[in-house]
Amino acid sequence: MSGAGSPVVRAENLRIGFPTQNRGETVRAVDGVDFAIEPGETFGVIGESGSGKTTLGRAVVCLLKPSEGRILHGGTDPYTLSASELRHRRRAFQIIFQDPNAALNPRMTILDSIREPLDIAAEMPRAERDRRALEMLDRVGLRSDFAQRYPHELSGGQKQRINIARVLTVRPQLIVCDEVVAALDVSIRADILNLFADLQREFGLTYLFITHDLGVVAHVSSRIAVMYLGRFMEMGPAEALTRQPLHPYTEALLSAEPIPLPSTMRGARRIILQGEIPSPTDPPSGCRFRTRCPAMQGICATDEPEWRELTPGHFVACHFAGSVTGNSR
Amino acid sequence: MHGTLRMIGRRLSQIIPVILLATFVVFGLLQLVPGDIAVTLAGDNATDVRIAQIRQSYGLDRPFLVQYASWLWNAMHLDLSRSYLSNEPVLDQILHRFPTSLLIVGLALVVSLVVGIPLGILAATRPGSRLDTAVTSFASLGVALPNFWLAMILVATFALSYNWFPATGSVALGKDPSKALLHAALPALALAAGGVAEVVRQLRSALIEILSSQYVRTLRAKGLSSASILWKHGLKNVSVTLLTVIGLLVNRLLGATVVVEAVFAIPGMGSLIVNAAIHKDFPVVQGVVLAMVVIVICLNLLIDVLYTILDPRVGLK
Amino acid sequence: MIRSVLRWAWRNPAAGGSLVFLVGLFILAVLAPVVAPYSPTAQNANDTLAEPSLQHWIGTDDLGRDILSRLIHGAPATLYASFLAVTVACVIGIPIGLLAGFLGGWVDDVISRVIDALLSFPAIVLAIGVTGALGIGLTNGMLAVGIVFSPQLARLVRAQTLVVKQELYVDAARCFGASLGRIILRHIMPNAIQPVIVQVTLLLAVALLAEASLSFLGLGVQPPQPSWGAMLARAYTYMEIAPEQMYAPGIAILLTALAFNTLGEALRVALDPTMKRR
Amino acid sequence: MKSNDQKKVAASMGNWIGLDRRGFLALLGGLPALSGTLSGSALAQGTPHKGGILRVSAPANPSSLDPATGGAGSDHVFLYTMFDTLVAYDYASLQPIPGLAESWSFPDPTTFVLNIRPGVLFHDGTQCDAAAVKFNLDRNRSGERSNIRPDLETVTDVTVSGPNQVTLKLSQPDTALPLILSDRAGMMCSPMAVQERGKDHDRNPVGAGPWKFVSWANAEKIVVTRNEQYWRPGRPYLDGVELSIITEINTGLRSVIAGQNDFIYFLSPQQKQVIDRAKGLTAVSGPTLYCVQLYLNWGRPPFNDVRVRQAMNYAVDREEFNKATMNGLSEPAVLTLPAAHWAHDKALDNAYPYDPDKARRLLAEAGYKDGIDINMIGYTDQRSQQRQEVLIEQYKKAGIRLHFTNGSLAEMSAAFLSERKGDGFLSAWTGRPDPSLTYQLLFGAGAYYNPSRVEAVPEIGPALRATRAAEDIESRKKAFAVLQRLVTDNALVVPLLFQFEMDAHNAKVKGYRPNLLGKPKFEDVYLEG
Repeated sequence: MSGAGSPVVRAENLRIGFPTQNRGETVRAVDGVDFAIEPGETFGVIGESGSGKTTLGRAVVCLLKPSEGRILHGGTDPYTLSASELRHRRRAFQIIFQDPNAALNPRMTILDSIREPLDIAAEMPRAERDRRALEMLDRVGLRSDFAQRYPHELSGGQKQRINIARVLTVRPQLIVCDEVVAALDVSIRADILNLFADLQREFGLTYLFITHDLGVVAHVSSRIAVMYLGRFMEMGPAEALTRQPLHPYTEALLSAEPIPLPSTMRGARRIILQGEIPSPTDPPSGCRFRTRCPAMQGICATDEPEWRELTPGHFVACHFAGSVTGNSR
Repeated sequence: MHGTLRMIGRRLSQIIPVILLATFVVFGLLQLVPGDIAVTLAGDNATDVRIAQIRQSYGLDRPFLVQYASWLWNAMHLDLSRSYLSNEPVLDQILHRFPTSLLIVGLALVVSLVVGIPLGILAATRPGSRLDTAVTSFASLGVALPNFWLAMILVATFALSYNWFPATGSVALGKDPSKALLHAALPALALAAGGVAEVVRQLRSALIEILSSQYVRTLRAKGLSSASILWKHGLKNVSVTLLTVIGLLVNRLLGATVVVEAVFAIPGMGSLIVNAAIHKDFPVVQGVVLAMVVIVICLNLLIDVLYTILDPRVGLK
Repeated sequence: MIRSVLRWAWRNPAAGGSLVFLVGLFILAVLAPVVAPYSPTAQNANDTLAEPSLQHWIGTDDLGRDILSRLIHGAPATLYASFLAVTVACVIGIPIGLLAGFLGGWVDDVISRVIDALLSFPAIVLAIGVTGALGIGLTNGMLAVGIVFSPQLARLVRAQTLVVKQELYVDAARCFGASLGRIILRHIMPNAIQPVIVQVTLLLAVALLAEASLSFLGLGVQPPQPSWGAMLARAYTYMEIAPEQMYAPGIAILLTALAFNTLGEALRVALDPTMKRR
Repeated sequence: MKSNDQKKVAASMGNWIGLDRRGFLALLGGLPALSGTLSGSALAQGTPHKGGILRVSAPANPSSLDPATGGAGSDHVFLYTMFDTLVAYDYASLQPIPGLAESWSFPDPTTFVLNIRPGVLFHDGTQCDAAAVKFNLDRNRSGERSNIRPDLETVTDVTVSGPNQVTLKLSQPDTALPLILSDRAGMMCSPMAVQERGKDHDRNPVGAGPWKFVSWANAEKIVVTRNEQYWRPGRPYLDGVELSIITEINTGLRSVIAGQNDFIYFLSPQQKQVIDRAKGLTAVSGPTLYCVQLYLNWGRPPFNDVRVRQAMNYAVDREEFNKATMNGLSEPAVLTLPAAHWAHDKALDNAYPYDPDKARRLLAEAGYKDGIDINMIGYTDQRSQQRQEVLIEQYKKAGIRLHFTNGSLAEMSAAFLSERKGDGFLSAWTGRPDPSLTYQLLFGAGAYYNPSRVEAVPEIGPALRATRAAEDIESRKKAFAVLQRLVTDNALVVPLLFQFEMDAHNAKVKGYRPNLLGKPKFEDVYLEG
């Protein structure tokens, strides 16, 4: 692990399961993940839909309780806190959702929505709260006459700005950005991403950036983790991971990337992933990527690959990491 | 199919607590009703001593939970005990009375569907037309119509003025089918007005939603005629709605018969339970509630099974 | 606000008409002692079951009382009955539905089973039982009807709550540290309540008919208070001699129920965003 | 206006008094004068003949078809078809006449001897002899399930004193017994059937009456068929009777109008208009013992003050009440016995003329200057509610404000009579064959229908006993006059009216006569066409 000081968030052997209607079966959405996010960095998580990345994000902000392992907020397990203390402490860990519309209560005005975190904190007089809320509205680039409007009168991009403004009012230590631009028009994605970058600089924010879009994650992240079926396949500095992927899955993602990447980031050949992502209720034995891996060998079905640190800060879970990808390039 | 069986199993396991709860709630409610059946049983010769005696001989002086437990114990052995009021086995009474009510409810249901479905389809295929307006207005009227008032008007008109139908009573279907239907006709009609309205409203809105969906618009663009779209796609999809409506309707009709039976003096289960409830004839009230709950639950189960057959996705949820 | 209601009413003549009718009925109910030509209990044994005349516009009843005056004086009882029943249903049903839907787990299981049990037998039977327990009378009868309606509302609110509690804005509020009470009051209630409002309007009509049914069975309004249901019940006993006695109260019930229903349906359309888009 | 009303009351009273009973009945029933004996009914139109089934609309499901275990006054119509009584009664005056007992006598004041008619058979073929009568009387007075033990309270011992004679030992003189034996207590069941069937005899009874039990579909229909071995020659005329239970009387009448039934009883006098309007229906009516009245609880305020009770009697306009609730077709009541009854004392007929001013004065004297609020108990059915509406309006004029709490019959009877709720009770008294029972049950100390359970005045007790000690009718009449004076002067009850029996039948039905008990018997009925 690189970086100094205590991490903002640390996950230890994090597992989250959901019971299904079918007796006793469990969807293991997150199935043993370890990582730590250092202050000021942007930690990207990439994966296909169904990989468990959204579950991971929700667990980080305590919307889901780990079934095993734990999440540490600045060294403390929030689930050991009392209910009221948890309500107080969790404000430092915020999330912005994929659907900017669904994240806003349609029956509250924009001002009410932005002010809500401050209302809940109830630490300052109403006039001050209003002032702060309007200030944030201005900071995310919206005119103050939006304040009295309702969400349905706004565009998707505007609504996402509102969501950003809202979480900023509580000055969080960490913001989980769950596919924050996926629902927006391509034309304004860059604006929003730039806003995130500006705000990070201005407020010293830490991001957990979740996306299925390698273009986005590569653009903003300092470190990237690649998730597949509830597990990390690879984790490392953004540049190293995109330039020299160690895991065939990462390589496949990179090669399938439709958005033009710098030529240095592009693989020599396109790897097309075969088939669908398997059911998380019953993941394949051994390496869980083996069913779709172009380089599958016998050992992959029997032994689970170890989580290895191949180069400093660059982790991978593949029996043939370094050899397979190295050869293929 | 596996899912369907599992769903049936799950529903069956839910039946027991529902039955226990329903009978317990009713039993508890009746406990709160002041007065008791001993006074009725003592009749004109009532004395305080006699009333106390009767209370004791019927076990009415036992604690409430003991009375319920003993009823439950007997019921589990298929013994619904006897009516306090008439000393007749409750099971006999139920078996005797239910067919009468079910005939009326069944007839009302058939009329509701036979009249309601075509009207609903006609209205849905021409939304906004004069026909649609007429049908929907009629439906609104039907829902707002007090069915016992309609029953009164029907009696005054067709039984008393014209003598086309009998004004009161019932005949067992097995005894004389044509007479039985003649007796059931007016009560069923009084009930069916609301039923037709309900079917029309639900069917129309469900059909309009389906017919205006993207999918159907595509079919229409491909040149399929409205009629064939309706038959092949609309109605199949709408059958789920119809099932829901039938479930709701049966429950509502069973309730509405209580008042309509009063208007026509029909010895059905509605008059049975009202009379028993007023006199605190526990065994009868409990027996009828049990029978009604079982009927409603079985119906719901049947409907759920049909849902999964019509739309397998429902079962997986 | 008022202007938008007026505009809406203008565009929906049926709903507008219903609104006007109901507002008129309210005014009539409030002003009953002033408006009614006679006392509703003034009897005249020499002028019973009379046909409409200049003195008695819609005739007199079995005790020679002016039917029009009784209809007018019956309006407050009828409206009071409907609103009381629905208020009771709301007060009981909405919190229970919210709780079951929001808390889930065993609380939801227990509440849902109870709701199933209560809904699996005819409402009127339950109402008769509850009326018996509370004592016969209009207020008790309508309390009973309200109690009987409450599981319907609870079920609806529960279903709505289940949907709304999945909404992201609820998750967001939780992240801000909102308390359970705040989440339910600020986020779930306002967003779950819309179909409930519609249902409540429709329930007003059902309550009206339930009042009439209970009074018809003698379990509702007690003498000498007039109510439409009780008038109908009395008319029933004079059906052969004076069938016209049952028209006026029946039509009054029908029109009022129709107005509540029409309004409810119009509200459903007005409040449902998917219908608005269409 | 007021004096006019009073005149009307007086005139109508005069009518009641002016007619003798037979003429009165004839007038109402449209029947020729009746001899009142068993051979009776030598009717003008046609001759009675056998055959046919009478379809009757009955207003209530019987509580039981065993005379000893049932309790409802409405059971008798069913019971009469299957059970004969030891003593019968004269339809018009309710005086006792021979039944299953050919004759009876009181050899001394506490001994009562009954001579049983020889050769009578129960429906199951067993003998209705002295032993069977003893079995029945013992069962009725001490059987565990007997509901009529109070009726035979004074009987201490029953012995078979001959093959067709039983002797009853009494604890005190009781000349009410013959008429008591014309009621449930005198209905003879087959001892064999009772013993064999136990509780099931309630639903499957065996008697010695004109018809045999066939079936009872609960709250729906009771069917009886001819008893071929019936002891009275030539009777019954009808092959059978089918009694359909239709609890709503309007609906029941509708069934007769529509031709589903031939005969209906227990109608309301108001329905006369309906009957008259219907084609081919005949209305039959006559006075009955059924008295609509206000029960008063004199055990506590306000009704422990005789002036308040008298005010209640003065403030009600009985003529108007009769007109409003009965279409004027009933008999306004001041006493608890109708004018046609043998024990009715005419001297009291004008005891309480309508006088709201006097009522006000009496109330003021009793300390209620601003009027008085009275909590009443009542029933929920439409007819009761109509009565309540009329009474509320009438009493309002004398400053008496009635507030009703209503419920079902069982619930409200218990509330007023057992739980002592409410000050007064709008209900009715269904009457008893012997008037001493009526007065005993309503006004006696500890009586169930007397919610205070105490005597209002100490003279009541001796007066009650005197009515059962006197032997011949004339001396009993005198004893009843004393008792009636006590009840009336002390205003222990507010009698309102005697309901007329109102029956209707179609043209096929012949030979039906009402009786003063108001509980139809079909023994003389035959069908034509």
